[in-house]
Amino acid sequence: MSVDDNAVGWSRDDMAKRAAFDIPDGAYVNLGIGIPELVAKHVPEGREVVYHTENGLLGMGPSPVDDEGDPELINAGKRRVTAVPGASYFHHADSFVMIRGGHIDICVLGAMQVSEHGDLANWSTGSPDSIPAVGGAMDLVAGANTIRVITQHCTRDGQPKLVEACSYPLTGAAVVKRVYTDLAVVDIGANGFQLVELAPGIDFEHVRDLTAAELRPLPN
Amino acid sequence: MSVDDNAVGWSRDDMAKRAAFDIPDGAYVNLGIGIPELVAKHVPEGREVVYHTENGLLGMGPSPVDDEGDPELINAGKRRVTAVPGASYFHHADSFVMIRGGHIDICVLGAMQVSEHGDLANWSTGSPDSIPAVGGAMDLVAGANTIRVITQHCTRDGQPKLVEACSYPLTGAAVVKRVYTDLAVVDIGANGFQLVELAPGIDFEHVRDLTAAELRPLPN
Amino acid sequence: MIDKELPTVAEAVADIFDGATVMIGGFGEAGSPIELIHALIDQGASGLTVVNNNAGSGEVGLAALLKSGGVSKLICSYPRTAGSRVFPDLYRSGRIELELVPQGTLSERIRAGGAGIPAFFTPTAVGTPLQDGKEIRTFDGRDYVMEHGLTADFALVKCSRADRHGNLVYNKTARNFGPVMATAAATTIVQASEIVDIGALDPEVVVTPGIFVSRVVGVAKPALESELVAREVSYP
Amino acid sequence: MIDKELPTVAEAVADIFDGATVMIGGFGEAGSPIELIHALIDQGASGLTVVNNNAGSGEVGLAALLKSGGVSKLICSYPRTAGSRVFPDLYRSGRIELELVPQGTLSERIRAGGAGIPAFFTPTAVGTPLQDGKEIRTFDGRDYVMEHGLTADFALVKCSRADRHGNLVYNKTARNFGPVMATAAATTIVQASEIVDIGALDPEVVVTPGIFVSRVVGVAKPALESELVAREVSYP
Repeated sequence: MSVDDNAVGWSRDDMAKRAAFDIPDGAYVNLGIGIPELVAKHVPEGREVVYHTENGLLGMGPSPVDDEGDPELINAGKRRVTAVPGASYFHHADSFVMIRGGHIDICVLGAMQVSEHGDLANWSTGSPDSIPAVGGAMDLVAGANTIRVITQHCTRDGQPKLVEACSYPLTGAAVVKRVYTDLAVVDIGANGFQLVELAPGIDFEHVRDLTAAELRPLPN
Repeated sequence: MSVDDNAVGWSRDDMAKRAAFDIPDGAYVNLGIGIPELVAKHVPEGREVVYHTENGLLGMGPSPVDDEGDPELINAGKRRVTAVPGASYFHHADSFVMIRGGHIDICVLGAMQVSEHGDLANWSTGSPDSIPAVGGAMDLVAGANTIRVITQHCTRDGQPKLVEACSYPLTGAAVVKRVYTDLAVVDIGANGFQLVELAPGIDFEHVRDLTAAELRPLPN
Repeated sequence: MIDKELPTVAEAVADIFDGATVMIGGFGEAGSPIELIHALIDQGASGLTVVNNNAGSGEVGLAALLKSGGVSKLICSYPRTAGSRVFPDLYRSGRIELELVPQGTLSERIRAGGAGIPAFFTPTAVGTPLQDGKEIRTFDGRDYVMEHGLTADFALVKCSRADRHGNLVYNKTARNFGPVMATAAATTIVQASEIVDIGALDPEVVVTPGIFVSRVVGVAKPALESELVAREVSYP
Repeated sequence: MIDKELPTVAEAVADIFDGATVMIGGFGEAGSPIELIHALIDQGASGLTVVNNNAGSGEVGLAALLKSGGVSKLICSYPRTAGSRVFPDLYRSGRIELELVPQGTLSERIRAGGAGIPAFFTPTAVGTPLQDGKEIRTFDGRDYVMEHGLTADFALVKCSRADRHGNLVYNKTARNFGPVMATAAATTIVQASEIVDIGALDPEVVVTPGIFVSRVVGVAKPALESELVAREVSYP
C-alpha cells in the first residue's frame, strides 16, 4: 500500500480535528507549521482556546480572507493572521518566557521522526548540504507542558516515522507524549508506543507493520 | 572644629549643585536617596537630563506641590514624584536591565564610607542588631557607568568618611570615581584620592586632616 | 469560555496553603495588593515564605501579614521602613528568617523563575557580604555571582484594569514587581481596580498577558497603605 | 536638549565599521528595517557579523545585504526561506559562517547581553546537536545548557512611532526582536514610520524607553519586503 493513497485513514483535517478534540477549554496552545496549523479550525463547540505564536502574539485568530490584513501581523510560519479580542502583543524574549517558563499548556508540532522514548526529530535531516534551520522548535519541546505531534504515519516513500531511535538529529529527547497520524493515535509512555485509537477502516496489524518499533495494542 | 558647624564649606544644595554641574546634557542619571535627590533641582541652564528611578520610571520629574500627586507615582525613596513629557513606565526587571546592562550613564549615591580604592559602603553598619537593607544600591554600583558620591566629609561625630579601607560591609568594590563633600571634590584613581576642587574658604591642609587616607593635592 | 474572575478576595486566596511561597507585588505602597493581603490574613495560612521588595509599614497590608505570625521567612531587598516596628521586632527576636537580596537580583531571579531559567550570572554583590556562599565565576575578566531563579506557589498582584482572560495593565510605578511575579507563580491572583470587557484592552498596551494570570477579582476602590497608616489603622 | 533624530538613513548608518556586529530586527518581513539595511549596503561596510532570526527573502533587505558580500557571519535561528537563493548559495559555497541558535535562546541571549548578564542556563537544545561544545549543568535533576549573553556594536530596528528621546512603540508582531536588540547594542539606530512630539507617547505604553536608543530617523512609508520580492526587485 502506498501511504499517499489515503483512501482509508484520516485526512489532514481529520488528524487536526482529532488533535483539537484533546485540547481542553481554556488551554494556551502553540501550533507548529503545517498540519498543526489546521487544529485551530477545529476547536469543539463551547471551548475557548488561546493560540500563542512565538513571534509575539497571544490570541492569534485565523488568517484574514483574501490575504488582506497587515503584513506585520503574521504567525511563526510568516503567514498573515488576525488577533482575537483579548489578544496581546509582546517581544520575542517575553514570548519565550511563555514557552521556556512552562506557561504553554500544549504544543502540537510536525515531525520527521518520533522515537518510542518520545524523542523528536523535526528540524534537520542532518544532510551536509541542507540548510540547518531550527526556529523555535527546540524551545517549544523543552518548555511547553505537553508536546503532541501530528504527522503522516510514514514518509512519502513509505518509511515509518515512528521508530525505535531517531536517525535524524534530535529536536528534543523524551518530549513527545502523543502522536496523531493518518492511521492512529499513539501515546508514548514508559513502555513505548501505546495504541490509543485507530482511524476508521484501519486495523492494528496495519499500523503495527508501518511502525518501526513495538506498538502495544489497545487494552482488551 | 565641629564638622556640623558648616559656616565654611559647601551646603547640601551647594554640593548637589556642584555634582549637577558635572552631568552633561543628555545624560541618563539615577540619584540615590538623600542629598543626591537635590541634584535634580540644579541642572544647569540649557541641559536636558533624564532621571531614572529604579522602581520603574524613566523621566522622573520633581515632587508635586503640596504633596498632591498619585500615591502610585513614587521614586525609589517612596516619595511622590511626577513624570515629565517623554517619560516611560516599566517593570522592575526591565528597570534593572537599564542598571545592570550599563545603560545608566551616571549614578550619584550617598555614602557611609568611601575607600581610596573606590570601595563604597552605604548600606549597613554591620551591627548585629541593625536591620540589613540593601535595596538597589549594589545593582547600581555594579551596573551604572559612572558612580559618584555626595556625602558630608565626616560623620556627625567627626569621623572621616574617606578612608584607606572601609570598615563597614561593602556595597561594591572599586566603583566610586568622584566624591563631592562639603569641603571638596575628590577623584579616585589608580593613585587613590586626588583633590579636584576646594570649597570656598577651605584649604588643602584642612581637608587632608579630615581624610583618613593619603590625599593628593591639586597639581601645580 | 475562559473566565478567571472570582467574586471575592476571600475566594481568590482560599487555597493558599500552610508553608506556601507567596510573592506579593508592590514597592512600598505602590502596587501593594492590600485587600488580597488582608484576605490572606483572614484565611489564616501559616508558615509562609513571602517575597516582596519591602517589609510593609504601620500595621496594615504586608506589615499586618507579618504581625499575624503567618510568615516564617521573608525574601526581600529593603525591609526597613521609617516608623514601622513590625518587621524589626520579629527580626530581632528571631521569629522571622530574612533572605536579603539586592533589588535587581531579586527582580531578575523572579523573572528567571518565570522564564524557565534555573540560574544566571550577575555582577551585583561581587566583593560584598551578599556574595557569601555563592558561586563566583569570571567572564571576560570580570567576576560574577551565580544566582538562582525564584518561583512561588502563589503571587498576589494589584493592577488597574483587567479582563476575564487575565490581561492586565497597571498604574504608573505600581507596575514594579507585578509583571514578573505573575510569570513566576504557579497560581497568580490579581486584584484589579476595574474589570473591563474582553477586547477593551488594546493588544499593544497589555503589560501582563492573560497566560500568566490564574484569577482576577475586582476591588473597585483599593485602600491606600499610607492613608491607613496615617489613620493608625491596625488590621484586622 | 536631547534630540536623537537624524535626517537621513545614510547619516544614521554612516559609522557602521568593517567587522562590526550588527543586530537587525525583524521576523520575516515584519519589523525588518529595510531602508536602514539598504543604507548599510550603500555605505559598504564589510566583514559584518549579522544577528537576525532569518536570512531574508528575494534580493532585497537582509537578503540583499548578504548578497552584497558584506556579511561574513550570520547568527540566526531559521535561515531557510521559500524561494530565497541568496543565503543557501553563500552557505553551500562556504562564503558565510552560520551560528545556528534556537529562537528562544537567541532572544534570551540578546536580552541577557542588554541586561548585563554574561551567561544563563536553559533547557533548550539539551540532548541535541546544538548543545555540542557547551557546558551542561544539572539543577534539580534536570540538565541545562549554559548560554552566553550576546551584544552588538549596532542594532537596526524598525518601529511605528518614535519621539526625539528615542521612545518607541511598534506595530503588532513587528515588535519581535526590536526591543531586546535595542538594549543589547552600543549604538541603536531606529527607523520610525512616524516621529511624534515629545509627550505624545503615553508613558504607560512606551515599549522601548529612549535610554536604549541612540538615533531615530523617520521613514514615512517603509517598503514591504514581500511586495518588493513579488515585483522581483533586486537591491541595489
